[in-house]
Amino acid sequence: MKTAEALSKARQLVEEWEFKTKTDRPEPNRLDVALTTVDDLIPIVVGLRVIRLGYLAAITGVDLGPDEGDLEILYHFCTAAAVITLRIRVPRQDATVPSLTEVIPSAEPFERELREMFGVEVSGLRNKMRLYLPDDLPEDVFPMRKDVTDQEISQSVTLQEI
Amino acid sequence: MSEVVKKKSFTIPIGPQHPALKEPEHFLISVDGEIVTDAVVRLGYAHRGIEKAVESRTWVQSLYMLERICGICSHIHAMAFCLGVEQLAGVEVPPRAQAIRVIVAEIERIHSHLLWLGVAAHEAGFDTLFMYSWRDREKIMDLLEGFSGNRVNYSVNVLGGVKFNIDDAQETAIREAISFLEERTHHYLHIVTKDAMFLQRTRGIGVMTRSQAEVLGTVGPTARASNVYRDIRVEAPYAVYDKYPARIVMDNRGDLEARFFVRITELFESYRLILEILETLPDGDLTIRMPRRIKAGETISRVEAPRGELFYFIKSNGSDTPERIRARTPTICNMMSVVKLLVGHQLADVPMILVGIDPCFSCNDRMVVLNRDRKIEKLMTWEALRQYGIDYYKRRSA
Amino acid sequence: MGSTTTRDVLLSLTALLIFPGGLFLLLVGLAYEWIDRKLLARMQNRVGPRWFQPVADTIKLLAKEEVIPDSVDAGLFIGLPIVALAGVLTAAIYVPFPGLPSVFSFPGDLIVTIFLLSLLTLCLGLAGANTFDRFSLVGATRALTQLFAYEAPFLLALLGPAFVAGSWEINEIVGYTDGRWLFITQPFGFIVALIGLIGKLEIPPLDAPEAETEIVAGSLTEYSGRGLALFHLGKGVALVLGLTLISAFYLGGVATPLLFLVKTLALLLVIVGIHALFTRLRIDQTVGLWWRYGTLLVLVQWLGIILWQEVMI
Amino acid sequence: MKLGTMLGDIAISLFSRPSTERYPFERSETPERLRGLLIWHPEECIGCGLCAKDCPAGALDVIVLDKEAKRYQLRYYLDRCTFCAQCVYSCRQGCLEMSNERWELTALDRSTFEILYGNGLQNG
Repeated sequence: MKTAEALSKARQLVEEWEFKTKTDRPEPNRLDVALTTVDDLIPIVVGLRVIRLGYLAAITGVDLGPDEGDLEILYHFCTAAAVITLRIRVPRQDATVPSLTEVIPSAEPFERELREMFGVEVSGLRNKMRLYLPDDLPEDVFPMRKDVTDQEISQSVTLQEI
Repeated sequence: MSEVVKKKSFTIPIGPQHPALKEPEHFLISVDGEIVTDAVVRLGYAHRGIEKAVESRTWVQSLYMLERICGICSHIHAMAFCLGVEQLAGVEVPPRAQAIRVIVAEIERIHSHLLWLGVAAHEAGFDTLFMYSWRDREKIMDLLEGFSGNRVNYSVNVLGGVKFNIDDAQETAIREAISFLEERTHHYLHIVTKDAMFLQRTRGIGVMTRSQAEVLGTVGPTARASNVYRDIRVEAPYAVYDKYPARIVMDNRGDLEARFFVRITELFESYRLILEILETLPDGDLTIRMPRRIKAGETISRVEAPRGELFYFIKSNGSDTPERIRARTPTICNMMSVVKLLVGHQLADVPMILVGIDPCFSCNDRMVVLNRDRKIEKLMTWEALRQYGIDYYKRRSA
Repeated sequence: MGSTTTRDVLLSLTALLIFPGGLFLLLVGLAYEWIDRKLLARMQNRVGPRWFQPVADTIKLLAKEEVIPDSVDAGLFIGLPIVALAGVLTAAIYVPFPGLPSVFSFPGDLIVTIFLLSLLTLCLGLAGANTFDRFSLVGATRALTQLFAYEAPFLLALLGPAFVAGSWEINEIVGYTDGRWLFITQPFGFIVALIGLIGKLEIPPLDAPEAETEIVAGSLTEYSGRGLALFHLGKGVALVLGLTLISAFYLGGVATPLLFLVKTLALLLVIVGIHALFTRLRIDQTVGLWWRYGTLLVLVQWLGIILWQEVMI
Repeated sequence: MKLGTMLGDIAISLFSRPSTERYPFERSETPERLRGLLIWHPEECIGCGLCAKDCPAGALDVIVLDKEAKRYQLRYYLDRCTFCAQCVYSCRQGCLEMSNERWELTALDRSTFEILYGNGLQNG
């Protein structure tokens, strides 16, 4: 599937459907789809899968900072040169997104990473074991959040707890 | 029922320290006799917190930080970052610089694949092939040393171009090395596809069908060995790959032999590309001036690392430090396929299947705690460590 | 033997402890280990160790503290390496050495020798099973599996020359084979015996029991100091004994030291070549190799010998 | 399907020199571009501090003694240096270079890794 074709198909998909979305073309090969509610995520991903559009390249978490009070979660789907990005904003306090693992099994490592690094609860994720972080790091420290500093992380790890 | 089975299973830990792994990572393999019944992976032993660390560094400093995500594919990380940042800044890099970047990237691919061939042969217990492929890899290391001055972490990239030029002496050296390696590669291809003893360990082992490969989200040579059409150089040409198109190498068998075949055949493709670019290397500057502050915005930079697609998400807030950089390395995509593939195979095949995806755990583990500012008393002296060990065992035995 | 005199006792003790058993054999074992490593290194275009490396390794290991894991039977843990080394050293006194007949002999000592050589593998297996370490356990299982795979064909292969010599006493067999190159008339037996030796000593490609990349060091994973040194010494001695037996039986005898050196080194070169050329076999492939091809080859060999003798006599 | 495909290789190697270099006893020639010890030529330095600013490892400090007289010192922490040559690239005056002769830089004493250029004692 060629880049242009993929982009137009994806555009069609999100515009024809009833989801409240906002699309954007920041670069010629990219299509950004901003979802307004978390509930739309799974149907859209299923829709993308049904028309065999792209594979999940990554899930990126972005902390917009304590001032904005939001986390942004980006799901990148790639086909040839086209990158379709689904963006969701969730509040930093009790952030929750549904898990994609039922639809895309390979989302598991990304979601586990998202969970431990940003403190985004992924509902429906079966394996919630830590993937990267050491076991002696407290459960409520999320290193990739902007307000967590290096000192905080190193102080929360204690050698005695091994 | 499953509870009973669980209790009976005999688990073998592979890692964090194990001769089969050249980097620390932990696999817990449950076996029934010699047959693997379950496999669990725990990552994070090589975490350095790079993604967090770059948020407090300038764009220039971040380049070197990101280059050190991986020791083997360092150039491609830096290249992906540079391409992304240059795109954000709206800077057009001179064609000669782009061409040199691609040449180094292909040399790095050769380096990586030869290294992998050696490691894979070693896992199979074929140390002779290991020694020879690493001896020949030395030619590539010398080439990179002569070109950039370092054998690893060559730091060829700067934001806005490359640091080093390819002059006539370098060109001759590259041509000589490639003609030597081309002959050797034919020999290695002959070995891995013809040697009966070696094929016993690779043919039909770790078979991943095309649909499995797609579902498990594999990338790079691992996916191509399962006949998945996935190569960023071909699908989304970056740098000068649109002028010098790469040919995709695929195989439909999906077993270890296919992964050997794909990687070694890719070497020929790299040789051809390098020679072709050298032939028509564009003249011009090596660098263009880059602003210190990068315009606010987001970009995605995808390149084909030796192990597969490397995905960079770069977000700038207009200052001289990045807002967020996400590096999705190919190994993390392929790692889950290993855990699935291991089940049902013999314990003896575990290292082979693991190495079949060419895992790079350093790439995998790039984030997390950076203890730069850890207080001095947290650093244990040898005496303290010893005392800690004694106490620990006392407590345990008590 | 007649009445025992002081001189006899002294001679026996010398034979056991210094020459040809004991010390001499240990040194020869170390020398052969060095040749093995050096040849392999040169075949792989490396430099390889210097001549004193195996000696230095052994001294270092002997001087190291022996760490005895919690869960093991300490007696067995310490005793097994000693039994293994003692076994191969005892086997040595039945094996003829360059120019000399073996020190002791009695009818049927071939069987005893082969048993004593197997004792080494048996001890390895027990040492692995003794510890609670998982790598050791897998290694022990594999070592014993491999033992059962190669032992029968190896024994049959060594019995071939005994059969044609009409005796089960090593001295008499050696007397018969002196100058007769049996590997021409019994090629299959020779090949099986040689590969059997590789399997016995767990040299690659038949080193599944101690496959480094899978189970670290197999049954020896928990051994660190003296025990490891003794096992290594035992393997070195077993290598020399095996090479001697095969050269004596199949390659026209080892009547002089020069012949001994030339023939055993030639065999060693072949073994190292096989090591360098082949990929490690999985344990199931090893067992398959022995029972599918090894045993069959030896049995064909035996059939040939029997038919030939029937026809001739 | 063949057996022993590497027979040719091992036979040749058996009768040829090993490819290993016996390092401390013999050294191969270092390439011209080798990135070894950083060397500072103070004549052209304008004390802009770009080298220190761009250094990813924080291995450089530019000390301004007298701005009028253009007297500067450069403190170089050898043990932090990653030999990336960004400082050489960043320096517009071209007063930094990396030596291709001084590359065996290990030492037992950590204090020798802190090099102060421009204090009269050249090269620390």
